[in-house]
Amino acid sequence: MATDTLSTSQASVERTRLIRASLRKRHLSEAIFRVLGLAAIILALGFVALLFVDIVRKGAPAFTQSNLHLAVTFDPALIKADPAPVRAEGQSDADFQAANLKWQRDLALLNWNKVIEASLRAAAPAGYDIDTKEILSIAETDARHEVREMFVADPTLLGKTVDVDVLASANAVNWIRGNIDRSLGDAQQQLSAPARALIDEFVANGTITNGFAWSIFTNVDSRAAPASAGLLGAFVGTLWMMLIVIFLAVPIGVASAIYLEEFAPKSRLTDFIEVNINNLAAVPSIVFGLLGAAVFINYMHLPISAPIVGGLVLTLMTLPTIIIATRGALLGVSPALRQAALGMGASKTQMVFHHVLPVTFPSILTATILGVAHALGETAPLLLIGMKAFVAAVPATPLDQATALPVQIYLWQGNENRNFFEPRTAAAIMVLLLVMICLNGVAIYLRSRLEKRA
Amino acid sequence: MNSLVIAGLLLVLLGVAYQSGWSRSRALATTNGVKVHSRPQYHGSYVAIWALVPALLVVGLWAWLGDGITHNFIVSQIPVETLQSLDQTGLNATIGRINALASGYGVAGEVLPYEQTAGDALRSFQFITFLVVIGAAAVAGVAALLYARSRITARHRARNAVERVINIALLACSAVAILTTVGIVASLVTEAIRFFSFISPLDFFFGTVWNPNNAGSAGNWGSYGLLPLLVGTLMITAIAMLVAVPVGLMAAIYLSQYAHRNLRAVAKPIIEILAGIPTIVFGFFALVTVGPFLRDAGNLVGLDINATSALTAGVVMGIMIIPFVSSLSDDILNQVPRTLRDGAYGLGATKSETIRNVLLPAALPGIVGAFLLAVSRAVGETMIVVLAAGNAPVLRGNPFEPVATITVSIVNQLTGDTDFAGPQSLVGFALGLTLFVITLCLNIFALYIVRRFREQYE
Amino acid sequence: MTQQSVNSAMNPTDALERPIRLTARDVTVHYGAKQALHGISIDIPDRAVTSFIGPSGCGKSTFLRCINRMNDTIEGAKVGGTIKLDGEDIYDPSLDVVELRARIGMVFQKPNPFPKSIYDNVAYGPKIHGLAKSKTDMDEIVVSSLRKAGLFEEVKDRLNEPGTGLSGGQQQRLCIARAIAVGPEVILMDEPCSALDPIATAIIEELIDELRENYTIVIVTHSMQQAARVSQRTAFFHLGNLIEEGVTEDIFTNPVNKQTQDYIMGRIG
Amino acid sequence: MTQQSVNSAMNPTDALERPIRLTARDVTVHYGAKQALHGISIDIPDRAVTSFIGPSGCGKSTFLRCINRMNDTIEGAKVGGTIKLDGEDIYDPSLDVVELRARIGMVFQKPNPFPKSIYDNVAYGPKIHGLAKSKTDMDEIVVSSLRKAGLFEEVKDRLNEPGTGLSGGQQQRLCIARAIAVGPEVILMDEPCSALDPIATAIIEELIDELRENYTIVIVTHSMQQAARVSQRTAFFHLGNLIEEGVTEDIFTNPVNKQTQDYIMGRIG
Amino acid sequence: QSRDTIQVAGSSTVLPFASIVAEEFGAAFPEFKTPVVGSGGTGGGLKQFCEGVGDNTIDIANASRKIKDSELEACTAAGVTDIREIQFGYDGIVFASSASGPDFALTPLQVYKAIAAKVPVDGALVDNPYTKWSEIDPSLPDQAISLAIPGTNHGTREVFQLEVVDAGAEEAGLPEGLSDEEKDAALTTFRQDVVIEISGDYTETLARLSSNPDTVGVFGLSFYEQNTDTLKVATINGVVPSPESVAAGEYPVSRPLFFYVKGQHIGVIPGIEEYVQFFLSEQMSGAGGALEAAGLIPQPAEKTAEVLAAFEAGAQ
Ligand SMILES: Nc1ncnc2c1ncn2[C@@H]1O[C@H](COP(=O)(O)OP(=O)(O)OP(=O)(O)O)[C@@H](O)[C@H]1O
Ligand SMILES: Nc1ncnc2c1ncn2[C@@H]1O[C@H](COP(=O)(O)OP(=O)(O)OP(=O)(O)O)[C@@H](O)[C@H]1O
Ligand SMILES: [Mg+2]
Ligand SMILES: [Mg+2]
Repeated sequence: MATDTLSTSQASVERTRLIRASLRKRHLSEAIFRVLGLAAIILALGFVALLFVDIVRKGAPAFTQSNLHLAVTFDPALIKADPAPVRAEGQSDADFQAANLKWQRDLALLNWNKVIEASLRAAAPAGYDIDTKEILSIAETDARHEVREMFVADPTLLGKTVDVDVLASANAVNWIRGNIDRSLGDAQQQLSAPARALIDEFVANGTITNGFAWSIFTNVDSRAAPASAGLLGAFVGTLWMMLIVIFLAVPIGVASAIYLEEFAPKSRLTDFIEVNINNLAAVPSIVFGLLGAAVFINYMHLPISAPIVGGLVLTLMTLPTIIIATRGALLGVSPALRQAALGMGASKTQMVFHHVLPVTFPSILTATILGVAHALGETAPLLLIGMKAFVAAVPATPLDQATALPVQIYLWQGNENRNFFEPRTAAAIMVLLLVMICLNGVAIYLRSRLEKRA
Repeated sequence: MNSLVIAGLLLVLLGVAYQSGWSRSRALATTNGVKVHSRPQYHGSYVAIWALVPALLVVGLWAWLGDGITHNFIVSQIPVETLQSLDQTGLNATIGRINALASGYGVAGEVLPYEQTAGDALRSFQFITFLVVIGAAAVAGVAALLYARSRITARHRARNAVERVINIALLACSAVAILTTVGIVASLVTEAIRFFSFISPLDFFFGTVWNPNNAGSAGNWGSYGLLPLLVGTLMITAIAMLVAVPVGLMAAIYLSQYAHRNLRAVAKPIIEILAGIPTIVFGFFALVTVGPFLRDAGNLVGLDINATSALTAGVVMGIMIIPFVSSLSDDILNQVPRTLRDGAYGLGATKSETIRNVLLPAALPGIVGAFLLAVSRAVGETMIVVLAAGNAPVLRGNPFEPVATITVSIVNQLTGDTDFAGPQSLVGFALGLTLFVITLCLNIFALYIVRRFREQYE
Repeated sequence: MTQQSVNSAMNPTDALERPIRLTARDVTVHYGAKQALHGISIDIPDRAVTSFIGPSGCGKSTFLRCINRMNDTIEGAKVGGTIKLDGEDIYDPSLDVVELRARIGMVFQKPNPFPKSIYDNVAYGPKIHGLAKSKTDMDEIVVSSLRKAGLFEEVKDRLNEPGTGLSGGQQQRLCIARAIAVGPEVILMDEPCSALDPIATAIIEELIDELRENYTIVIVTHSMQQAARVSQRTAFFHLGNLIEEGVTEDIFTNPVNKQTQDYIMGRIG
Repeated sequence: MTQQSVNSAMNPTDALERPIRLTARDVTVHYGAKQALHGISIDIPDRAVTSFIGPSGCGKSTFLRCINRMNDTIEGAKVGGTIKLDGEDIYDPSLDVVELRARIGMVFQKPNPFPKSIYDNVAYGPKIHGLAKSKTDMDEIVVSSLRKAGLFEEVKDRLNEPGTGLSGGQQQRLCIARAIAVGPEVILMDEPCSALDPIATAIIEELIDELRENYTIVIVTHSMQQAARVSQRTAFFHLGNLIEEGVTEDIFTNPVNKQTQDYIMGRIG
Repeated sequence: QSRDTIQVAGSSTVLPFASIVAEEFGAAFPEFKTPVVGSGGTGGGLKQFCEGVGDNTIDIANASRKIKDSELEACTAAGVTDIREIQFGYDGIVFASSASGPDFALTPLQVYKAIAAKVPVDGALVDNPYTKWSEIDPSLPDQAISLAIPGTNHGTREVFQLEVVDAGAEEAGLPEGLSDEEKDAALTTFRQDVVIEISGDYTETLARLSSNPDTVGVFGLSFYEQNTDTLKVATINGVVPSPESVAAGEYPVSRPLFFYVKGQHIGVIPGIEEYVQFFLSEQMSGAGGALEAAGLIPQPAEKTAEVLAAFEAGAQ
C-alpha cells in the first residue's frame, strides 16, 4: 500500500510536469481564439458603424436646401390675362366653375418664366450680362408654377411686388456645394460661367440662403424640378402597403398559426402545410414579385403600380414569417394555462381566444412589427409589379399608382443628375432607416413592456 | 360600385340575422328558465352564418357563371348574318366593342346600328341581372335566417356549430400558404413552358452564352444559356459566405461564450440591426462606397478590381448575412446541452478547446443547416446585385470582374425594353423557376439537417 | 394542524353509506402504443373525499383525467370502458364535454390561475357558461366562491390585481374558487398541495374538509399522510391497476393486498 | 446487491485517520443576488468517499462545483472563502484552473459522453493535456482507464463506435473512465446514479468502492441509502448550510442535529 | 365612375420625358390630375396597353420603337382597335469617354472594327486582331480598346446595332456569299474581352468608366449632358452630337421616340387629348422646350404639326 502510494505520487508529479509543459501553448491558443472572436465582433460592429456613418455623411447635406429669395413683381405687362371671373348675379355654379377654370388655364398658358426672369434680374447687380436661359437656370423650374399659383390664389397681386422664396435649381446647388468640382472648365460645368458667377454673387449677398429641406418630407417626386423632389408620395405609398400587410398578413398569419398549432390533427396535410410554410419563408423575394406579376396583375387584372398589389405581394411574403413566429409563441404557452381553461369547461376555441392568444400577444406583436419592418424595406418584388413608376402624386387610395420608399431610393440612385441625387438618395435612405429603427424600437419596447405586465 | 352595394346589403343581412338569433336565445333563457346550451352570442352568430352563406353562394355563383351568361347574351344580340361572317378574333373584337359601348367607353370608327342596340340592350341586361342577383341573394339569405332561427332551442348546440365554422375559417387561412406555393409554382411553370417553346431546355440549362437578342430582331431570339448566370450567382454566394461565415460564426461564439453580459446586451442588437436594413440600402452602400474603396485598395496592391464586381456584391452581401449566420449559430450553440460543455471543462479543457473540440463538432450539423439557409438567402438576394455586381452575364471566373446573377437577370429581362410575348421577357419566369427550385432544395435540405440536429438534443 | 382535520373526518362507515355518484367500469387508457391503465373499476360516493394513492407513474392522474375527459385533449390518448356520472355515460358521443367539465371541476398540481385579475379568474367560468344574468349576479358568484374557498378576506381589497401575484397557497385556493364558481357537482384535485409549503397545505386540507359537505371530491396525492388526513375512502394504484380500494382507515391500518402493504410500509415507490 | 458493497466499506474510523486532502473554510457562493451557500467549512480525507446529502436545492452541487472551480463557468456565480487542495489555495489567482481541473476530475448527474468515439472520449483529456507521448502511450492510457472503470471488456470490440450509443450505465462508466484518464487525484461525482436503473447503479457503486483505493472521492447523492452504502463520511446540507458532518455510520444512526434527524426520518425534504 | 388619372407606361427611355410632361401637365391644368408614368419597358408597356379597354388598362404606352405587327394583332384581339401613334422627337445616343482621357472621333466603321469578334480582312473573316484604337486608325488615341455598350434588354441596343454596327459592317464590306445565319452572327457576335454589355442603367456604364478610364461607353444624350464633369463625348463621322445635329439628320445614332394612345379612352378618361396636345406643344417637346433641356432631341415643327393633325383627325 505504501509503495503503491509512492508510485502513484511519482506518476502524479510526472503528470503535473507534462501538463505544465503544454500549458503556455494552450493558453496562447486560447488567447488567439478569443482575439479572433473579438475581432469578428469588432468587424461586425465596424460594418454597422461604417454603413451608418457613411450614409449619414452622404445624406446629411441633402437635408438643407438652397432657397432663392426673390422680390417678384406681378407685372401687368407680363401677366396679360383677363381679370379673375367674379360670380355674376344668377350665374350657376357650373358656369362659374367653368369660367374660373378657363381663366386658370389661360393663366397657365402664360410664360411665367418671364416673371421669374425679371425678378432674378432685379436681384442681380445692375446691368449684369447674362441671357435668359442662363439666368433661368438658377431657379428651379417649378418656381413659375409657384408664382402662378400665388396669383391664382390672390389676383389682386397684379402690379404688386412680393417677397417669394423659391428653390435654387439642382445645378445651382451642385455648384454651391461643390458637388461638381468647381475648378473644372466651362465645358464640364452644368451652368454657364455668368450663371455661376451670379450664383456666387447671390450667395454672397444673401439672395440664396440655406435652410432645412422640409420639401423632402412634403413634396412628391419630381423630374421637371429635381431640387423639389421629395418623398411624400413614396412614403404614403409605403404606408398603404404596410396597412394592407398589417390588415391581411396579421389576421391570416395568426389564424393559420392557431389552426396548425392548436386545432390541426397531425396528418399528412398539416405536415405538408408546415413544410410549405417553412419553405415559403425562405423563397427569394423576387419570386414573390414574379407571382404578383403573374397572378395579381395578369390574371386578376389588379391595377399595375398600385399599393394594393404591392401590399398583397408583401403580405404573401410576410405571412410565413408571422406564422412561424406565432407558432413559436403558441408553443411556448404553458400547458398549465391550457389545462386550466379546459378544466373550467372552456371549449378549445374559447381556450385559444380567451387565454392562449392574449398571453402570446406580445410575441405576436413583436413578430408582426418585425415582419412589417422587413416588408417595408423590400424592393425587388416591387420592381416586377410595376412600382418602379414615376408618380408625382400622393396616392389617395391603395388603388392609385404609387411608388414605395425603397423603390424611390432605387429610382433616385439611377437618376442622371447624379451629383445632385447621390446625397438625396442617401437622405432617403436615412428616412427609411429611421422608420425601420423606429419600428424595431417600438417592437422591443412593446415586448419588454407587455412581457413585464404578463 | 356594384360590389359596394352588394357588400353593404350583405352586412345589413349579417346584422339582422345576428340580432334575431341573439334575441331569440335571450327570450328562451328568460321565459321558461331552462338552461340554454349556448350563450346568446353564439346563437346570434349561428343565425348570421346561416344567413350569410346562401347569400354569398348566390353572389359567388353569379360571379362564376355571370361572365358566360353575359357573353351568350351579347352573342344573341348580334344579327345572325353578322355572326356568321365573323371569325374568332372578329367576334372578340365585336364583343369588346359592344362591351365598351355599354360601359360608356367610346369605340373607334363608326358605330354600327346593331352594335348600338346591342350595347343598349347589354346595359339594361346588366342592370336587370344585377337586381335579380341581389334579390335572389336576399331571398336565400332571409330564408336561411328564418330556418336557422327556427332551429334555436334550449338544447341546440349553437356554440359547437359556430366553433366548427371558426375552425373551417382557420383552416382556410392556413390554406393560403399552400395557395401561395401553388400560385408560385403554377405561374412560374406556365410561363416557363411558354419560354421553353421558344428555347429548348437543353440550350437553357447547359448553354454557356447569355445573349438574349433585343426586342427588334424577331425570329432570332439570341442565346439563353443559364450557366454564366449560375456561375455568377455561385461566385457571389461563395464570396458572401466567405465573409459571413467566419465573422458570423466567430461573433456568435464570442458573444455566447466569452462576452461579458453588458457587451452582449449592446453588441447583439446592434449586429441584428444589420438584418433589418433593407437590401437596397446595402446595394447603395456597395455602389457608392464599398466598390470604389475596393477598387482603390486593389490599385494600391496592383490588383485590377472593378468597382462593380462579384467581389463588391459578395462582400456587401456577406456583411448583410452576418447577423443571419450569427443568430442562427447562436441558437444552435445554445442548444448543445450544457452538460457537454461541463464535461469538457471538468476534464480541464480550456474554453477554446471546449468550443473547438466539443461544442462545434456537436453543433456542426445544425450550423451546416444554418449555413445552407444563409446560402439560399444569398442566392435569392437581388438588390445588392442589381446595384453592385455590374450585370455582366459572361462566363468567367475572375471575382474582380462584373458578373450577373439569376435574380438580376430576372429584373433586367422583365423591366427592360423587351418583347413581352417573346423569350426575352419569358425567360424571367424560367429563371425564377430555376431560382425557386434551387432555393427550395437548399431549404428542404437545410431544414432537414437542422431538424435532425434538434431531435438529437431533445 | 392535522389533528383537527382528522378529527373532523366523518365516521368512515358514513362514506360507505352515501349514494354512489361516479361509477367506473373497466376503464383502460392507452397513450399511443403504451397502456397506462389496465381496466379500472371503482365507485365514488357522493359528498365524500376519495383519494388515489400509489407510486409515481402508476396512473392516478391518468384515471383522474378520465373522469372529466381531460384526456380528450391529449393527442394519442385513447380511453376505453365506461364511466358514469349519476348513471349517465360521460363518454356518450352525444354528451357535450364542455358541459361535463362544468359539472366536474378540476384543480391541478401546480396552481394555474389565468393571467387576469382575481375577479376575472373567478368570473371566467360563470361567464362562458352564461351563469350570471347581470353584473350584480356575477359579483355575487365571485364573492361567494372566494368565500367558500376561504380566500375572500385575504383578497377583497385587490380583486382587480392579477391572480398570478398571489402566493402559491392563495393561488391554489383561487383555483379552487374558480372551480367552485361554475357550481360543479364533483371536484377533482391532482396533488393540489404538492407545490405548496406545509402551512398552505394545511389550509387547503381544511378547505377540502369543508367542501366535502357540498361536493363530491376526488383527490390524487403522493403523501399517504395527506390521504389519511383528508379522505374517507382511498384507492391504491400500482402500474396502471387499481390494487385495493376502501375506507381510508382500513386501507392504512389493514391493507388486504401485499403490494398495498409494501407501499404503505415504504418498501416500493 | 447493496449488502456486498456495505460490507466492503472500510471501517468507519479508518476514514478519520486518513490525511486530509481538501479543506474548505467559510465557503460562500452567490448566484447574482441570491446566496446559495452560507459559509461551508469541511475537511475531506484522502482515499475515502465523502458524500453530501440534503434536500433538493440545499447547495450540494454548488459546493461540489466549488471544489474544481466549475462555478467559474457560471455567469454571475461568486465564490468566497478558501478551499485548499493539499494546502494550496485553489482560488489563488496564480493557480491555473486548467491544471486544477486535471487534478480534480468530475462526473456529472447525466452521463455526458462527447459525441465522439469511445476511444476519443477517453483519449480527449490526455490529448489536450499532452499526457501521451505516442499513439501507443495513448492506447495504453485509454485501455487502462476503461479497465479501471470496469468498461473495457464490454466495449473493447467497438472502441471506434460513438460513445453516445452506449447504455446509460455504460455511458456513466465511460465518463468515469474519461475522468480517470487524466490521472486526477480527486474525483467529484454529482448524483452519478440518479439517471440510472438499479442494476447500473449497483455496478457504479461497486466501482466507486474500488476507486476509493486510489482516489479521493466526493459524491453528491439524493439517496440516503446510497450514501450509507458507498461513503465513509457524510455531510448533511440544508438551505445552504452544512448542518452536520462526520463518519457515515454516526450520521445515520446517531445524528446530533435536530434537522439531520428530521431529514433522515423523512420529515423534511 | 371611371378613373380620372391618365395612366402611362412603357419605355424607360421615354420615361423621363413623359414624367416631365406629366408633372408640368398636372401643374398647368388645374382640372386634371397628374398622369402616372410607369416604366416596364416598351414591350411591357405595350403589353399592358394591349390588354383591353377599360379602367384596368393603361391609356398611353411609351415606346422607343414602333409597335410591332404581332403586338398590333394582340391589341386588336383584345378589343384595342383605335391606336394612335405619336412620334414626338428623337433620342440621341452618344459615345463618351472619361473626361480626363484623350478625345475620340469615331466612325461606325471604327467601332465595328473594335467590337466585332471577326472582322473582314481581304474578303475573309478573321479573328479581330486589334488591341488598341490606334491600330484601327492612326488618328485614334493610342489606348487599349474597351467598350461598354447597352445590353440587349435596352431599347438603345437596337439603335446601336442598326446605326453603328450594321452601318460599320456595311462600310467594312462583309465577304460575299455568307449565308443569312453567318451574316447575322458576324453582325451580332462581339469580342468578349473588350466589349462590356451593360444590362443595368447608365450609372452602371459610368461605374465601368471610372473603374477602367480607358473605356468608351454608350450613353443617352441626356445622361451625358448631366455628367459633363466626368464624361467627354466622342464625335461620330466628325459630327458632335447635339440636338441640332441630330435634328438636322447629321448625327447618325439616334432613333425616334413614340407614344401610343388608346383612342377608345379619349373622352372617358379626362385629359388625354389635352395631354397629347400639351406634350407636343412648343414649350414641352419643341425646340427650347422643357424636354430638350432634359435631353430630348426635338423633331422639326412641321413633323410635330403633322403628327398632331393625324392624332386629332383620329379623335373625331
Ligand atoms: N401524455 C402522455 N403521453 C404518454 N404517456 C403518458 C402521458 N401522460 C402519462 N403518461 C404515462 O402514463 C403512465 C401513468 O401516468 P400518470 O401521470 O397517470 O401517473 P401518476 O400516477 O399521476 O404519476 P405521478 O405521481 O408522477 O403524477 C406513466 O407511465 C406515464 O409515463
Ligand atoms: N446557475 C445558477 N444560477 C442561479 N441559481 C442557482 C444556479 N445553480 C443553482 N442555483 C440555486 O442555488 C441553490 C443551490 O443549488 P444546488 O444545485 O447546489 O442544489 P442541490 O443541493 O444540488 O440540489 P439538487 O439535489 O436539486 O441537485 C438552489 O436554490 C438553486 O436554485
Ligand atoms: Mg400525476
Ligand atoms: Mg444538484
